[in-house]
Amino acid sequence: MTVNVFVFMVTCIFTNNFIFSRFLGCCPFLGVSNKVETSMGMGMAVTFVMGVASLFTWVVYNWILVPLNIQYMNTISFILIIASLVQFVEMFIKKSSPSLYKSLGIYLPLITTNCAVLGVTILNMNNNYGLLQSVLNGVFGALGFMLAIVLMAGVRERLETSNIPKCMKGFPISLVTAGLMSVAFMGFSGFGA
Amino acid sequence: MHSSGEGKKQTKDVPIRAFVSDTVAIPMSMHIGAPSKPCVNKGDLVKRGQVIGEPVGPLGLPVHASISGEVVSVEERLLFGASPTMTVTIKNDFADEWVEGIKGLGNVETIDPSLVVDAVKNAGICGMGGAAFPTHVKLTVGEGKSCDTIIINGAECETYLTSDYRLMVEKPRRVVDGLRAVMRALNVYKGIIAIEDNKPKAISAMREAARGRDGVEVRVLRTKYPQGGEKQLIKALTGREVPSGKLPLDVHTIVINAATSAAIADAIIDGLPLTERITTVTGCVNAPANLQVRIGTMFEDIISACEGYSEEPGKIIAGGGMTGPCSPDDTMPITKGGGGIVVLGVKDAKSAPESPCIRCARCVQVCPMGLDPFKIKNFCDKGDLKGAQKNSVMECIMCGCCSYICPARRQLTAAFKEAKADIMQEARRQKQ
Amino acid sequence: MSDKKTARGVFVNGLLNENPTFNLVLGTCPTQAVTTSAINGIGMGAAATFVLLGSNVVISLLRNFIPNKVRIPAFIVIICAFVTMVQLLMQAFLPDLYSALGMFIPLIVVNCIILARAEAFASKNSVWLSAVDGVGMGLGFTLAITLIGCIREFFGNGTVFGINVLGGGYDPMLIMILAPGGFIVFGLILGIVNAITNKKKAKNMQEADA
Amino acid sequence: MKLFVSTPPHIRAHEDTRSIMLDVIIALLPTTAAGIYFFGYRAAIVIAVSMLTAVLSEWIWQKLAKQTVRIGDLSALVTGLILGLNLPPTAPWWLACIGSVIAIILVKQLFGGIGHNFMNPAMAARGVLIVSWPALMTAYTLPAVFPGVDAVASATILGDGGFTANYMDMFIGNIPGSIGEVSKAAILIGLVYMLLRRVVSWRIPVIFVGVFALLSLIFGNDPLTAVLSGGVLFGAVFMATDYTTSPMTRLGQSIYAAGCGLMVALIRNFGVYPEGVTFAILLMNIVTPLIDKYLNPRLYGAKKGAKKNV
Repeated sequence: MTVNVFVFMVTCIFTNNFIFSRFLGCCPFLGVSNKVETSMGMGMAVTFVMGVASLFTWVVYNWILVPLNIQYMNTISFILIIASLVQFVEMFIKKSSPSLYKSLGIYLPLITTNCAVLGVTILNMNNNYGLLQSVLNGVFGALGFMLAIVLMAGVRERLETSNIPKCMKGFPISLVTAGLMSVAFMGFSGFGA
Repeated sequence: MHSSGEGKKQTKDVPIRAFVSDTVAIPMSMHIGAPSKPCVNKGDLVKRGQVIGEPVGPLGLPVHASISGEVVSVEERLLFGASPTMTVTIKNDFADEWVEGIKGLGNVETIDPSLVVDAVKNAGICGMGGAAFPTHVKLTVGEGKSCDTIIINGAECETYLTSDYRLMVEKPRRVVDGLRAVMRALNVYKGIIAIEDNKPKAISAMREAARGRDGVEVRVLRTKYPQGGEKQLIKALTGREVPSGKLPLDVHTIVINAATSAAIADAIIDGLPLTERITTVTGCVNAPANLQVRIGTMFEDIISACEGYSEEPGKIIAGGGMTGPCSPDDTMPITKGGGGIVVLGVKDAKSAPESPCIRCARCVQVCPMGLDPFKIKNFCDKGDLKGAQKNSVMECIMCGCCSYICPARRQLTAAFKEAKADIMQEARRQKQ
Repeated sequence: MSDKKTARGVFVNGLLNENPTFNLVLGTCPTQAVTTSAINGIGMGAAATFVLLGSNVVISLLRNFIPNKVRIPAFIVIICAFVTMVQLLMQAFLPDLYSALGMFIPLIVVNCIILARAEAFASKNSVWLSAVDGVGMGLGFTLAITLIGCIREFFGNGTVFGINVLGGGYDPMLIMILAPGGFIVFGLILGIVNAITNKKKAKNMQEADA
Repeated sequence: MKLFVSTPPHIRAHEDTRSIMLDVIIALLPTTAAGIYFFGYRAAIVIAVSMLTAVLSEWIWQKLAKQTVRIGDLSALVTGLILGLNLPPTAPWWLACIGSVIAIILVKQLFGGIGHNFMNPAMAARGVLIVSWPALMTAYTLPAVFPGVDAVASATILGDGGFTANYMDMFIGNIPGSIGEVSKAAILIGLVYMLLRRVVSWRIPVIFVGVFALLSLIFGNDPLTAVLSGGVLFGAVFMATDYTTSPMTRLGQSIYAAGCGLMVALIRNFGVYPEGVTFAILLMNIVTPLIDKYLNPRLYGAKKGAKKNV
C-alpha cells in the first residue's frame, strides 16, 4: 500500500507533471511565476483546493450523478463545486486566519479558472479512480504543479537581470524556458511505470 | 586570492633611506574629520614641528611644519579629485631646526598613562595605513565600552607596499614601544602584533623586540589579501566578528597600524610630532625605494629621488594597487596616510572593457565579507539602489578582491563605491 | 480605438489585432496541449468558436438581467451549458476527434479567452456585435492553434493535415509533438509575432513623426 | 603627462573569460584525441561539424542582432566541442548541426548570451536530440580498434545488449559509447589539468561521482562498473562544472553535485532512458536558481541564525 502510494506520488509529481507533460494549469504557471514567494503561495492554495475538489467531485459524481444517470452534467456540476468551494475557502480563511488570507487570498479567485483544478476532477472521473486515489491524485498533482511553478519562478527571477532580446521578453522567453524545463523533466519518463 | 605578495619584490630588500625636498605642500586635510585651520601666513618663517594648522571639531588634528623654512603660500589646492583643500607651501632652508619646546615624556613603561592620549593628539597622529582616522579618537574608550586587546596591524597585505615591512625590520623597538604606550594608557594587558607569513624577517625582528615586554605577542597570519583589513584581522586573531555598522571597540579591540604605532612611540618618547613617514616608491621608476620623506613632499620630487620614470607613466597610484586612489598628475603631496606611490606603465594602466558575467563564482568565493558581489553588481547596473542595499552593499569594505579576480573584467568595486555614495547621499537627503 | 464599433472592426480585431493567442496570450493550455497536429488545432478551434459564439450571444442578451454580483458564476454556467452541448455533439458525430482532444473539450469551460470575452465584451455590447466578436475571436484562436499545429506536425511527423510532405527520407524530430515542443514552438512564434509588431510600431511612430 | 584615473583596484588577475575557456578546451584535448583514436575519422567529422556550426551560429546571431561579436571568448567553441563529444560517432552531420544551433541560439542567445543561459547549452541540446532521435543518439558502435569483435553491435554496457567489458577497457575507453565519454583515463587527465589551473574545484566532480557510486551500491549495482560506464565521469568533470549553470556558493555546489549523482542513479535504475547524465544535469540546472537564492554565503558579522535578505 505505502509502496503503491509512493509510486503514485512519483508518477503524479514527476512523470506526469501537470505542467510539463499534461499542460494543465499553464495560465497561472506563466502568469503568477514572477516571484518564488508568490509562486509558493499559489502552489499551496492550489494544493488545498485540488485536494478538496477531488473529494467533493468524487462524492457528487458517484453518489448523485451516477445514480441519477445524468453523468453528462459532470462539467457543469464540477465547475460549480469548484467555484463555490473556492468562494467558501476564501471566506473561511478570511475569517479564521487573516494572515493566511493575506498571503493566499489574492490567488484564490484565480484558482476557479485554473484548468488544473477542473482537469484533475475530470481525470479522476475518466480514470474511474476511487475516493482515496482521487484525493491523492489531486494533492500530488497539485504538488507537481507547485514544484513546476516554483522552479519556474526561480529561473525567471534570474532572467530578470538577463539581456533578453526585446521581442522575446515576457511570455515568449517564459514559454521557451518552460519548454527547456520540460526537456529536463523528460528524464523522469518511465518513473513509477 | 594570491595578490598579497604581488609587486613587493622590487622594494622588499631596499633599506629605508631619508629624502628631503626643496619645498613641501602640506594640506590641512590629511585625516578624516574637519580640515585644520591654517595659522601661518605667507612670508612667515616656520620651524620643523611648528603647528601650522589648528584642529577643528571633534575629529580635528593639528598639522605641523615638516621642514624649517619660509611659508611661500597658503592657498587652496586640488587634491585627488576631492574639493579644493587649504594647503601651506614651505620653502626649505635646510637648517632642519626643530621648534622650541619639544620634550619627550620618557620611557613608555614608566610614564604617566593619562598623558598618552593627549600626546598622541598633539602630535597630529592619524591612521597611517591609509584610512587616516585620528588615532586619539580611536584610543578614547567611550562610556560603557571596554577594550581587552590592542592589535598592531603589520600584515601589510596591500600589493606593492613594503614600507611597514621595512619599518618592522629596521625599527621594531619603536613599534613595540608604541604598542606598550597604548596598552598602558588604556590599561589593557594583551597586545598582538600581527604579521603575514610571507614576511619572515619582520616576524623574527618583531619577536626579538617584543621579548620580555609585558603582554606583547607576535602572531603569524596566513598570507591572504585582505588579511590586513581591520575586520578580517580581528576575526583571524580573536575569532570575533565586528557586527554590521559597529566599530572594533564593540568587540573590545583596537587596531593600530604598525607605522602609526611607531609614530606614537616617537611622540611619547621624544615628543616629536608627526612630520615624516616611510613611503614605498615602486613600479615604473628607475630606483624603487622605501623613502623616509617629510609630510607634504611632492610626488614628482619623490620620483626624481628614485631616478625618475623608467617608462612613460600611465597611472600614478597613491597607495597600493588594490585600494589606492589614482593621482591625476605627479604634483600631489605625500600625506600622513600615504604609504606608497606606485607608477604603472601605459599598458598596465588601461582597464580592459567589461564583458558579461559568466557566473564563475570567483567573486563570491573571494569576498571577505561574505557578500554576493555579482548579484549586487546586477542591481547597481540596473540602478536599483534598494536591491543593492538589501544585498548588503553597505557592508562592502572596498578591498577590491572581486574586481581583481573577475575574469569578465567587471568593475564591481567601482560600482559598489558609487552605490554606497549614492545611498549615503540619499539617506542624508531624507534626514533633512 | 473609436467609440463606435463596427462589425467589421470587431471581427478584424479578434482575428488579428487582439488575437487571443498571439497578442493577449490567453488560453495557453489547449494551445499547447492539442496542437500536436493541424487537424486537432482546427477541431479545438471550431469547438471553442462555437462556445464563444453561443456564450457571447446569450450573455449579451441577458446582460441587463444578470445582477453584477453573481455575474461571473452566471457566465460560467452559460459557458458550461454550451461546452456540454459541444461535448455531446462531438461524441455523437466526431468520436475520433473527440477522443483525440480528450479532456480539453470540457476544459473549454475554464479557457480564459471565453470568460474574458464574456466579461470584457459581451456583457457590455449588443447581441450582433457580441456574436461577431465571438466569431472573430474564435477564428483568431483557430487560426493560431492551427498554425502551431501545422508547424509541430510538419517537424514532428513530416506531415501537414496528415499528408506526407517531406517524403520517406525524413527522420521526424520527435520532440516537436511532445510536451517540450509545444512550449518552445509557441514561445518562438510569439517571439516572431512580437518582432513583427515591434517593427510595425516603430515604423508607425516614424511615420507619425514625419 | 596624461594619466589614467580609475577606481581601484588597479591590478587584475591574469585569468579572463577567454583564457578560462581555452583551459577548458585544452583539458578536453585528451578526451577528443582518445575519441578520435577509438572511433576513427567519423568521430573527428562529428566534432568538427558541431564546433563549426556552434561558432557560426553565434557569429550570425550576434551580427543579425547587431550585438558585439563575442566568438573570441571561445565559449561557443567549447559548447560545440562538448556537444560533439556527447554525440555517438555514427551521428549524421545534420544531427551535429541541429544540436549546435539549438545549443547556441535556443538555449544561449535567446536568453541573452554568455552567462545568461540557465541551462548548459550543450546538455540541453543533447537532451533535445535524445528525445527527438532516440535511435540515432544511442546507435553506439564498438571502437574501431576493438579486438576480435564485429564493429556493428549497437549496445552499451548500460543497454540491454548483454555487452560486457573488463575494467581496463572501460577505463581506457575501448568500449562503445559517445565520442568523448568512453575514455575515463583521458577525462581524468583533463580534470587534473583543470584542477591545477584552478579552472574548476574538486567539489562538483568528486561529490557527483561519489554520491552516484554510493547509490549504485545501494541499488545493488557494481559501483565501479556504474562509474566507468556511460557519461557519468564526462558529465561530472566537464558539464556539471559549467560556471553559468551551477550554484555560486560552495555549499550550493555540493548540494547541486549530490543532486546530480542522485538523479543519474534514479534515472538509470527507474527511467526509460539508459543514460541519465544529461537529464540529471538539466534537472539540477533548473534547481540552481533556487539554490542560489536560498544559500547565500554567510555575511561577516551577521548574527547566528539571522537570515540574510534575499
